[in-house]
Amino acid sequence: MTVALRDTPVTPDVVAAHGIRADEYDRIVELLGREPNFTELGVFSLMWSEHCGYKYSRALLSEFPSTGPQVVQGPGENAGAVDVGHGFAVVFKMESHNHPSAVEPYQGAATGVGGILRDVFTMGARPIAMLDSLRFGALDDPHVRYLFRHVVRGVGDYGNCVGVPTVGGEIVFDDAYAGNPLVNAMCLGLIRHEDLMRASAAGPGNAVYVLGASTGRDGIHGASKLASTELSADTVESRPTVQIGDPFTEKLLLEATLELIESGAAVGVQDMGAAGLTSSSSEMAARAGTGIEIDVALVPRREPGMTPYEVLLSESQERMLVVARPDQEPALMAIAEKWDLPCTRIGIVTDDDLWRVLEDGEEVCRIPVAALVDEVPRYVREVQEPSYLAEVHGSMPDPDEIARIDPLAALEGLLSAPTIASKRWVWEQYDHHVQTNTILGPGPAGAALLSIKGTPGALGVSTDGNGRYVYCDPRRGGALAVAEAARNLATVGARPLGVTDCLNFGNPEKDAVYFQFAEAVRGIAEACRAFDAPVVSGNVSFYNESPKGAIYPTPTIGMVGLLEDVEARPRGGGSPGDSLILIGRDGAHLGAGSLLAEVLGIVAGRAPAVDLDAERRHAEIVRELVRGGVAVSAQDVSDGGLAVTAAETCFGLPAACGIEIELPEAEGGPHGAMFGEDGARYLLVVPAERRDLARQRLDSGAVPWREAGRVTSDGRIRFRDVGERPREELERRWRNAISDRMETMEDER
Amino acid sequence: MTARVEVFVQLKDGMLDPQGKTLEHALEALGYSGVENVRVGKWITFAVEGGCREEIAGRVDEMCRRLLANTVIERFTYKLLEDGE
Amino acid sequence: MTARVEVFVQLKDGMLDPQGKTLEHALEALGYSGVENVRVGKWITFAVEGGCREEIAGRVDEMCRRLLANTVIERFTYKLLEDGE
Amino acid sequence: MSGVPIGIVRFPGTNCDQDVFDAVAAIDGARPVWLWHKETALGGVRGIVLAGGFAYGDYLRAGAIARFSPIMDRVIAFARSGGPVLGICNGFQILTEAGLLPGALMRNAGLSFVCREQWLRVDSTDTPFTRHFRPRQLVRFPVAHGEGNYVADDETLDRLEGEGRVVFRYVDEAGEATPLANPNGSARNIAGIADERGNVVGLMPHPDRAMSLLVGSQDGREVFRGLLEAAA
Ligand SMILES: Nc1ncnc2c1ncn2[C@@H]1O[C@H](COP(=O)(O)OP(=O)(O)O)[C@@H](O)[C@H]1O
Ligand SMILES: [Mg+2]
Repeated sequence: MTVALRDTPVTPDVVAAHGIRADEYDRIVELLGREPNFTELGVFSLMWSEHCGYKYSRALLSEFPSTGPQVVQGPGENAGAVDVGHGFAVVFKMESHNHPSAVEPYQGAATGVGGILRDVFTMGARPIAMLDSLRFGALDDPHVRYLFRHVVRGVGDYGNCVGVPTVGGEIVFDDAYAGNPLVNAMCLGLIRHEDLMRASAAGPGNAVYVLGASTGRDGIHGASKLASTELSADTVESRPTVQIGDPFTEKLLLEATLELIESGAAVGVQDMGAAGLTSSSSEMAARAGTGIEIDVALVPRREPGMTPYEVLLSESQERMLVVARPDQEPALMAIAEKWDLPCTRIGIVTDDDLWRVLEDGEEVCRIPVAALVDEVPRYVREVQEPSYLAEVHGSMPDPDEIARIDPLAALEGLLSAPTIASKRWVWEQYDHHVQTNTILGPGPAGAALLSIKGTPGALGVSTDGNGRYVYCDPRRGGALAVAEAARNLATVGARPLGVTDCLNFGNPEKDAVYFQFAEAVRGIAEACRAFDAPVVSGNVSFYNESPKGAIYPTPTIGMVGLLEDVEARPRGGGSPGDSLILIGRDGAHLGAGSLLAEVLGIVAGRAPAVDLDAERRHAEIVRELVRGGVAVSAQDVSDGGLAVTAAETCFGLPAACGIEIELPEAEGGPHGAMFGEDGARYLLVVPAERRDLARQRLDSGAVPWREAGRVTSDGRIRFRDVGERPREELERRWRNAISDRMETMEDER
Repeated sequence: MTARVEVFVQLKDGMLDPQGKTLEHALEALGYSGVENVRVGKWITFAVEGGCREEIAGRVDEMCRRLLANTVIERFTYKLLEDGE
Repeated sequence: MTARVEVFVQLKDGMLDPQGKTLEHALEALGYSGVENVRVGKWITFAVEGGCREEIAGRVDEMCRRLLANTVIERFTYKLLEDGE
Repeated sequence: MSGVPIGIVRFPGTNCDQDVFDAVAAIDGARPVWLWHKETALGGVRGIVLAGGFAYGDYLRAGAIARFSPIMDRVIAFARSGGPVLGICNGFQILTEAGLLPGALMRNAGLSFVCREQWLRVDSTDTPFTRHFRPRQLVRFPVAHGEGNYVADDETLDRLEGEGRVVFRYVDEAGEATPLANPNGSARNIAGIADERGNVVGLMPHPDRAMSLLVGSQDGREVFRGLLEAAA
């Protein structure tokens, strides 16, 4: 079988089964000056896949701003990095593990966390925090509960074991994700500038090592589109595509990697992620402008009888590729031994620009490095606006229908909708304190706040993205994801420094999906420019479709910001008599919003308009009020509008407190003001004695604002002239919506 | 009839078993040499009532597939013992 | 000789087994009635080489007591199969 | 660097080692010293902390494999000779596996990992680690564990209580040891215990994560101050 596989003739059928187009094949022949053999074909199919090669997305991604004085490392490395002062930089990236999580939610999520951790510590940075951005179908579906429960457990178990706190994230439940959940994980690491390591295979004559776990047949289908029919049935059957995570080995690998980078025992380090040995070795060579030669027979295996093809394409977890000079080898081996990790020499850096693979000295592949890495086809497609958009925009419900909705019943419904309800059930399963940097963890604020030890500053970090907005309005939706992240940072006093993203879309070969992608990217790019937040890393995940259709186009944005002085952080609290100040205008925009989706069950209208100038100015003033201690806390107004924001603000106040909100007069009823999701808005808690200070500051700032209400002592949530509910009752719904479902309803695999 | 059931669940062959691997090293460090291929699985026991042996077997098989084992990554076997056996 | 070893570890009788209880409820919710006294334990398998049957048994017993089971809360049994058995 | 040397054991997989190091370093007069698990000597340390985390991934059972690391023989001898030893979270699990403390820590009754702020009541001030607290003082240390459900037979539990060796209990804000305040199902809401002489204490909650108001509580400082005094 081994021989049969290797000698499989490369017929047009085999080429097509590898997802390679005829014109692409011709290009391969041209680059090689001959026909590829079967193994080489597999390598091309991986490296030229969207997953590794970004053939549909690269051209568009170049629209992102990626430079700025704070950028220490832009896109192109394992992760990006921005300066946070005092000689430190923060390294960060976000990545998806959607398909693996759909097949095996626990392992899929766990290995997703493992992968993104490696991207960060490969750069020499110690991971200090994780965030997870998740999308599932509706929680009433027992299979969705199964996926949700096990994804959360997988994220938690992996991060908890490695000892990196999961400090934030987001979760949306919507039927659009029923067949295809999204699991995006973001990791941040801290590093001194001079320790930053780049993944390059420099110095011909240097040796190449595999450090860490042995190689099995895991995930061989992972990154490519291999059609199983072309491989004999029994190979496919015996080939587990699910990767099993081993967080303990990851922890050892983390410590060993940081130690070897710090002690200067390596020239370059690269983790083996998608497409394993193939992409890690060719990319390291490409970055250094060298060649590389590897003998697969030397790679430690977990299973007997693996072919070169399998060794090259395996996605076994917890492995690193290390390049070291001969004089570094003893130190490298000593570190590996200290951490009980195998470290094996498998090849050498060459000066011939070739990616050569041997098996027991016999040549298996011989491909110019550039052909694999730089010659990936790039497609830019011209597509029309899909017709569904006009339909969605035109289908807003009648104002009468909205006017008939009982606003307080709607508020109850929104607070108990799992998307809006408290996520405590999730984040209590995540260690969010380890490493003792967590000033604000999940729960109290829209963004997490982490101290940067060794500096007086703190990092704010948030992930955001609203797929429904992007579906209704791709460009606005993209910009709104960035705007919401920036708002969340402003509420903890942090100024944006940089962005990472994970672009989850359907099949880009479909016109509508490509249109959504291109427009969302434009929206993101515009907003990032407005906030001075360059995109320094990211990830694209296409083909998120199931028999039920494509998911909502869902770019998630991970934004990192700086609060220069941790003493200026928001202190929280509040007491009766405090003012609630609304920054921004009163709401009116219900299109594409939560009221329609969660209460009426419809998706209609346009997403809220984006005013980037207002976003920037309002964020600035919120930061100033928070940092000066004028406001003790701030919440941005997002899903569910002012009403939901007010309720959530109330839940953050001491137990006996209530709130009272005044709404502007409006013809069609209070719905727009209560549930409108217009942007650039915040609700601030300002102690009574600082009210005048706030007023002065706001009046001189040319920012629309009003005193929208106050903190009361009667434990009720009241909307003047509309009605009220006991806080206790609303809070119970909000607190228990997810846990009740998860504790009393059964799952089904 | 009433049967005592024992279900055995293990990761499929070829799947990495991190617990097994770590335990193997630990046993070796403790001085137990010659120990190989350690796998850590689950052993689930229960009593079940109703139907004949074949019916119970069928039900247990289904229970394993639906809940007790994760057949994406695990394989299972089971054993029925009639009460008193 | 070379033996295949199977070790079975379970919470002692009388110790509450929350995992077992949870499975029991889940099975019932899936419609499997008449299932009782579900206990979830460990099934550890490995190969071991060297010595005669008695020696191997002695070693396995010691491995269980020292490492594989926590005898404060767990009890264990094991089985040896000679290779080829 | 001067100060009383306090050893912090690092097993493969320990992940609160740096947190404990920082906690010890924050106490005037104490000097944190790493103890690598493969070492067979204690290098003159005067007190020992087994930090939290996932030694050996918590594979098989939390603490089961770490308990056999070479350094543990020395730790056991040090404890038996009366030296102060503190086991936090995974460290507590290792101490029970090693037989230095009675009972065992099972999987949480709710079967999930639980991370939260937690109120504790100091039920014994007769240990070096708690002598700076008032009897029945309420303190707040975070918990973060998946296997913290303390079990022992009734006789052992009665003895622990009778001898005043229950050091910390999980309580609510009012100081009551209610079932709701118990994060993991521990018998009698026990969060931490001492050995007969009081020099060995294990607890699931993290005093090392309660060293600064920046992270919400600094009640943990007293624990490390007590450790230093016992070691001096
Ligand atoms: N998957 C998750 N993992 C960890 N924390 C989460 C997750 N989802 C939500 N959270 C936390 O719960 C809080 C509320 O989340 P969310 O409602 O999305 O905030 P906002 O609307 O202000 O962005 C935040 O602190 C967030 O970090
Ligand atoms: Mg929200």
